[in-house]
Amino acid sequence: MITVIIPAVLRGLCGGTAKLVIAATTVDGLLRAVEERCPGFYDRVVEQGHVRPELMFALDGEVVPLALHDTLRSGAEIAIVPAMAGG
Amino acid sequence: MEAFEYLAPATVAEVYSHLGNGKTTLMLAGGTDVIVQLREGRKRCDQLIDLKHIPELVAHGFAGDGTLIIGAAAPLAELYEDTEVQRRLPGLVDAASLIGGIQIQSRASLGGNLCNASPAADSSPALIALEARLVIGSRDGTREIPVEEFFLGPGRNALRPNEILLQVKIPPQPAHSGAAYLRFIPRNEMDIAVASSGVRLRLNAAGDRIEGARVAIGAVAATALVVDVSALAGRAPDAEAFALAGAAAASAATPIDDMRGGVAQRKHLASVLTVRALNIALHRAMEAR
Amino acid sequence: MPRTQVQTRLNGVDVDFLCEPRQSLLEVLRDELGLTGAKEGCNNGNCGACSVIVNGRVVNSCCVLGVEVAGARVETIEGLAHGDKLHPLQQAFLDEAALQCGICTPGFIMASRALLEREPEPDEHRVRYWLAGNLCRCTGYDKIVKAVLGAAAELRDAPKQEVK
Amino acid sequence: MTTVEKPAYSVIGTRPVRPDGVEKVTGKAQYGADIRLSGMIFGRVLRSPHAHARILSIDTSAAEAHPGILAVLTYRDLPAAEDKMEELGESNINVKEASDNVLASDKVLYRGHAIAAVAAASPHVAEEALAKIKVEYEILPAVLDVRDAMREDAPLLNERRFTKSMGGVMSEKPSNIAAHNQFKGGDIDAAFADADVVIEREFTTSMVHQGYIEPQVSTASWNADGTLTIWTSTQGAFAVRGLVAEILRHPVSSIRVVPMEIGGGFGGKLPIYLDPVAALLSKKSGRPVKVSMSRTDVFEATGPTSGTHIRLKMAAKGDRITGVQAVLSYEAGAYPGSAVGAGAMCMLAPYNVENFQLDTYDVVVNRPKTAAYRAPGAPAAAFATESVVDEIARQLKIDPLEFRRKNASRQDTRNVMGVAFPRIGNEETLDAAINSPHYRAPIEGPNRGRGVASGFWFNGGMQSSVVAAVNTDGTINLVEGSTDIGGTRASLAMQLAETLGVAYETIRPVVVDTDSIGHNDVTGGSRTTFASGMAVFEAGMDIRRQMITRAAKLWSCTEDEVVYEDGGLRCLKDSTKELTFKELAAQSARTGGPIVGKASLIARGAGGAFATHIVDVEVDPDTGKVTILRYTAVQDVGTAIHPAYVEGQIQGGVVQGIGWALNEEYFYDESGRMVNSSFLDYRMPTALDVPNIDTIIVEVPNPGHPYGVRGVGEVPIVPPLAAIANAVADATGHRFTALPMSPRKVLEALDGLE
Repeated sequence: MITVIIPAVLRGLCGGTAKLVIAATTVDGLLRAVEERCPGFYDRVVEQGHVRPELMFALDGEVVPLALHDTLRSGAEIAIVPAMAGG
Repeated sequence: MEAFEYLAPATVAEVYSHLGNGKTTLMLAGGTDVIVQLREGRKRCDQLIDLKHIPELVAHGFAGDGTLIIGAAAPLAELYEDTEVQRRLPGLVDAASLIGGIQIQSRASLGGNLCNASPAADSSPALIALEARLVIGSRDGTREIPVEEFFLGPGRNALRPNEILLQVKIPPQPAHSGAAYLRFIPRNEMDIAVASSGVRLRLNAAGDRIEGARVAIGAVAATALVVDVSALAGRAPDAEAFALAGAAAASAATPIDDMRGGVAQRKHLASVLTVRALNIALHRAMEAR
Repeated sequence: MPRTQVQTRLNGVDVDFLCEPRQSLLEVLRDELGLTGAKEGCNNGNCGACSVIVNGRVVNSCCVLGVEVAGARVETIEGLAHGDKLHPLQQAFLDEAALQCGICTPGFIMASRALLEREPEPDEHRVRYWLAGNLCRCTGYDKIVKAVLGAAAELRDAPKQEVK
Repeated sequence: MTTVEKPAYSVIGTRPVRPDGVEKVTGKAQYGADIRLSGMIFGRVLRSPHAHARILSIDTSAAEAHPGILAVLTYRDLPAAEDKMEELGESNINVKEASDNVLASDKVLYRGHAIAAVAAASPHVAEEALAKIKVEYEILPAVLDVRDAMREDAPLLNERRFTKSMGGVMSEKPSNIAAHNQFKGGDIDAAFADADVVIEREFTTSMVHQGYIEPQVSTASWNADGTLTIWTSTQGAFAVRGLVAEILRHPVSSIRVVPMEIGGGFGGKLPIYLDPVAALLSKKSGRPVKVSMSRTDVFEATGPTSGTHIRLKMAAKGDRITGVQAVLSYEAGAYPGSAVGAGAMCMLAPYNVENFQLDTYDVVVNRPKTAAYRAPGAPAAAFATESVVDEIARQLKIDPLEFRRKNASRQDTRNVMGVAFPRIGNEETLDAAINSPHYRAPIEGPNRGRGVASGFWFNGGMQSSVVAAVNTDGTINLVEGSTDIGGTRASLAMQLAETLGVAYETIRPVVVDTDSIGHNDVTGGSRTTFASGMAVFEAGMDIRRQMITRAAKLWSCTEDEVVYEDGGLRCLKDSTKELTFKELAAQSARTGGPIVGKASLIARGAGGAFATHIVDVEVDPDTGKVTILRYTAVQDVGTAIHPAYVEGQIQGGVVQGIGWALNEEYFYDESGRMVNSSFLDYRMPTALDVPNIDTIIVEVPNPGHPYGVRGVGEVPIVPPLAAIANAVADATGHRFTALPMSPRKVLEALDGLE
C-alpha cells in the first residue's frame, strides 16, 4: 500500500481528504487509483502523458522528479509538490 | 564611447591654443568622472585635453606665506599623503581621503571634483570652510574667486568659455583654529554623500571663546551652501553653541528627495554632521594650541 | 579613428601598442595586449576588479585611457609571480582559501600589493579600509583580510621575496 | 566544531589548496570574457528604455548601413516558439517566454528588455550602430509593485494569462497572478481560538540582485555545417545547450557548450540571455562573436530575486507554536516563475507546527524576469517567520533560542507538504548556538542589541556524471561536468582520494564541455559536492573493483580473496602478495589495459540543511545607520569535506544577507526605470562594512550520502535578514517589517521624520 498526501488545492476533488492509502506499483497506477476516488485529479497532475513540469513529488521525505513509469515500493509515502530550483 | 581626439600639452599656453577652435573640448585630470561620463554618453567631446603633463597643474606645495597651492590636476592621494598637509590642514585631508576608494584617490583631483560641480562633491564644503580660492585662467590672463562662488548648479560651474581651472589656493589657517569635514553615507566607503558638512572653528587664545566659525554643507541643495553661523561668535565652544550651528545648517538646507536620501533625513543629517564636525574641529583647535 | 602609438613599461618590459584614444587601459590590456588578468566588473570605477598599478599607485584600469600610460610603469597580476615562484600574497590567498569564484582575486591582490608596499604593518581595519574599493560577492571578505594580514607578516619576515 | 558520529577520514576534513587556485591568483584562468578567437568580433544588445510598451516597428536599416557593422539581429531571426511549458533537465521553461526574453517580439515587459543586437570588429562601433536602430513604441502603463499588480484594474502584462493552480485554471478573467497554491494542515481556526498569544504582521522585502562580479558574457562560433560552439559563463553547460537548442530549434548534438571559469552566479547564471544572440550573430556574420553585458544591463535585464509581500499570523500556547497562517505574494518579474513555493515550503521547516495554512501567489510585474538567488524564496519567508517567532518569544519571556529549541523540528516531524523529515541537524544546530561563546557573552552598551534567527534549505540531488582515468604513474584524471564556482574541483577530488585511499595531490580534476562527459545538471541547489561527490565515490568504487579483478589475476586467486584498503591491495591467503595503488596502476597495460572508473546517476537522499545565526548590532540614533558588531553563523553541513570552503560559503552567504537586510534594493522611478543600476548606488557590502564572520560547523552526517555530505551553499543566506531585524528591534525597541533597513528608513522610524 502507498500513502498519498493530497495537495491542499486538490483536496476539494477528494471531499477534503488530505491523505489516501492506496494499492499501486507505479506512479501512473497510483494517480489513476486516486482519480477513481477523486474525479479530475489525474489531469491536474498529468498533461499529455507527462507529469506537469511545474509539479514534483516528495517520495519518503525527499523532493524528486518522478516519471509516470517509475515504480513505488509498498509502504512508500508520496506527496505532490510544486517544482522548485536551487540557486 | 564616441571617438574623440586626445591632446597632452606640456604648458598651459599650449592648452589655450587648443581652445576656441570650435571643437567641443573637455579637460582630463584624474578622469574618474569624465571618462565614465563619456563612456555612458552623459558627456561628449571632439577633443580631450590631458592636463597631467603640465608640471604646475599636478604639483602642490606651500608658498612662503603658508598658502597651500594645489595644481588642479594633482591626485588626491599625493595631497593627503603629504605629512605637512596632514599637519596643517586635517580638514582638507578629511575630504580628500574619502572621495572614492584608493584606486580613485590615486587619480582623482580636487580640480576635477570641483569642476564636475556635483552638489554632493566632498571637496566643496571642506574647501569653503577653509576659505579656499580658485585660480582660473584663459588666454587673456587669470582671475581668482572664492570657491563658494564657483558652483552655479548641479554640473554647472563658473568657468567661462575657453577658461580652465588652474589651481586651488588654501590660505594659512588662523591661529587657534581647527577644521573638519564629515559626510554621511549608508556604507562606510565607496558612496555618494547623502549630506555633508565642512566646518572651521576659530577660538581665542584661551580657547574658551569662539572668535569665528565657518560652516558649509553639501548634498542638501543645488550647490554647496555657506551657512550663516555668525551667532556663534563670542560664545563658549560648547554643545549649546554647536546646536545653534546645527539648527542653522538644517534650516539653510533645501534638499531634494531622491534614491540617495529624503528631505527630512538630509536636513536632519546636515545638523547632526555639523555638530559632530564642530566637535572634531574644537578638538583640533585645542590640540593646535 | 586614427590609432595612436603608445610606449610604456609593462611588468618590467618595454612595450608599445596602438590604440584609439577612447580605449581604456583595461581594453588595451585585454583586447590589444592579451593580458586578461584584469577583469571588467562594472566599467565605472566601483568594483576594483580591473585594478592595476601605474607608477606605483593602484588604479582602476577602466578609468584610465590607454593613451595616458605613455611613458608610465604599468604592473598587472601577470607580472607578480617570478617564474614559478608565487608572490607571498598569491600564496596567502591560496592557503587561506581567500577566493571562491576568483574573478575579483587579481584586483584584490594588486590592491593589496600596493598597500603592503606603502604600509608593511597594516591592522585589520586598515586592510578593510584600503580594500573597500574592491568588491567580492563570494567570500564575505573574512578570508581575504586574513590572507592579506598573513602575507604582510610573511613579507616583513622575508622582505627579499619582494623583488621589484 | 560539533561533530556527531563521524568516521575517521584521511583526506576529508583537511584544507588542501584548490587545484585551480594557481591559475586564479596569477590571472591565467580563462573566464567568459577572456576568450579570444581568430577573427572574433563583438556584439552589443539594444534594450528597451520603457518598462511596458508595444513594439510597433523596428527599423535596423541605418544600423546595417553603419560602417563596420557585420550583423544585425531582431526577434525575426528567432524561430517561432510554442507558448507552452517544456521540461528541460531540472528546469521548466515556456519556450515562447524564454525566446521573448532573449529578444522581444510584440511587447517589451521591462526596462532593459532586449530588442535587437549588432556585431562589429570594435565594441565601440557596435555601440555606435545600436544608436541608429529606430524602434517605434506604443507606451503602456507599467505595474511595478506586487500588490498593485494583483489588483483587479492593474495593467495586464499578458492579456492571455489566467491564474493557474496545480494544473487548473482558477480565474475567470486574465490576471497578473500567474499561479496560486496552498499548503494546509490541521485546524488553524481552533489553534488561533485557543492560543495564549496571537501576533499578525505584514512584511515586505525589496527586489535584490545576486551581484556576481562578472557580467554575463557569451562567445559563439557557428560553422557552415551547422555545428555551433558556445563559450559561456554559466552554472550549467548542459542547461545552456538544452535551452539554446529549444530556442534556436537546433539539434542538441550540433551544439557544444564550453563552460569557462565563472565569476559568480548564486543562481543568476542558470538562465540564458546572450547565448542565442551570440550564436545567431555568428551565423549571420560568419565570424566568432563575443557578446557581453554592461553592469547596467546586468542589473536591468538579468534575473534578480523577487520583491515580496508576506502577511503572517502566528499563534502560541504555553511555550509551543500552535498555528501559522500566511499569505505570500512574490514578484515573478516579466514572466511567471518566482520562488514563492519554495519560500512557503521552507518557512516553517525549523519548527514542529501542526496547524497551518500557507497561500502563495506568483505575480508578474514590469521588472526583469526573476531568477534563482541562493536558497530562492526562503530568505524573505524566513524574515517573516523568524521575526514573529522572536516577538512571541519576547512576549512569552522565553529566550528566543530556547523557544526555538522547544519547538524545533526533528526526524519524522512533518513539514508543510505533509512529508516527514529524515535525519536532520536542526536541534544540534540550535544547541551549538545556545552554547556558543557569542551567545554566552553578554551584549552591553547603549543602542546595541542582539538578534537570532534560524533557516532551512532543501538542497538538491539531480543528475551527475564523472569519469576517472588512472594513469600508469598512479595519478588520476577526474573528468567532471559541474561548473566550479567555489572550490568543487577540490571537494570532488578529495572525495575520490578518500574513496581510493590515495593522496589528494595525485588527483587532477578537470571540468569539460558538453561533448566530453555525460549530462550534468547545473551547479545549483547546493548539489555539486553532494551529487557529483556521490558520482565520484561510485567512480572510485568502480576503480577499486577493477583493481581487485586485476590483482586477483596477477596473484591467481579469486576476487574475494583480494582486499582493497588504505590505497593498496593484498591477498588474504598469501601475506607476501601486496600491491600499492601506484604499483598496480603501473601494470595496467599488462593486466587488461587502461583503468577507467565511471559513474552516472540521479543523486537521491539530499539532506536538508539548517542554520541558526547570532548577530550583535549597534544603531546610531542620529543617523539611522546599523553597524554589525559581531556575527556567528551555526550550520549543520553533514560532513565538511573542505572546511575552509565550507566556512567561505557560510561567510559569503551571511554577507549577502547583511546587504539584503541593510542597504540593497532596486530603486525605480515612476516610469519604471531603475535609477541605481550601478555598483555605486546598488550598495553591496564592502570589506569595511562587515566584521569577520565567525562560523560554527555542526556535522550531523547525511545518511543519504556515502560521506554524509549535505548541501552547504544556500542556507547561510536564509537567517540573516530576520536575525538583523531582531537585533535592531532589541537595540531600538522598533521592529522593522520592511527591508532594507536603510539608514533613511531607520532614522525616519526612530525620529518620526517624514
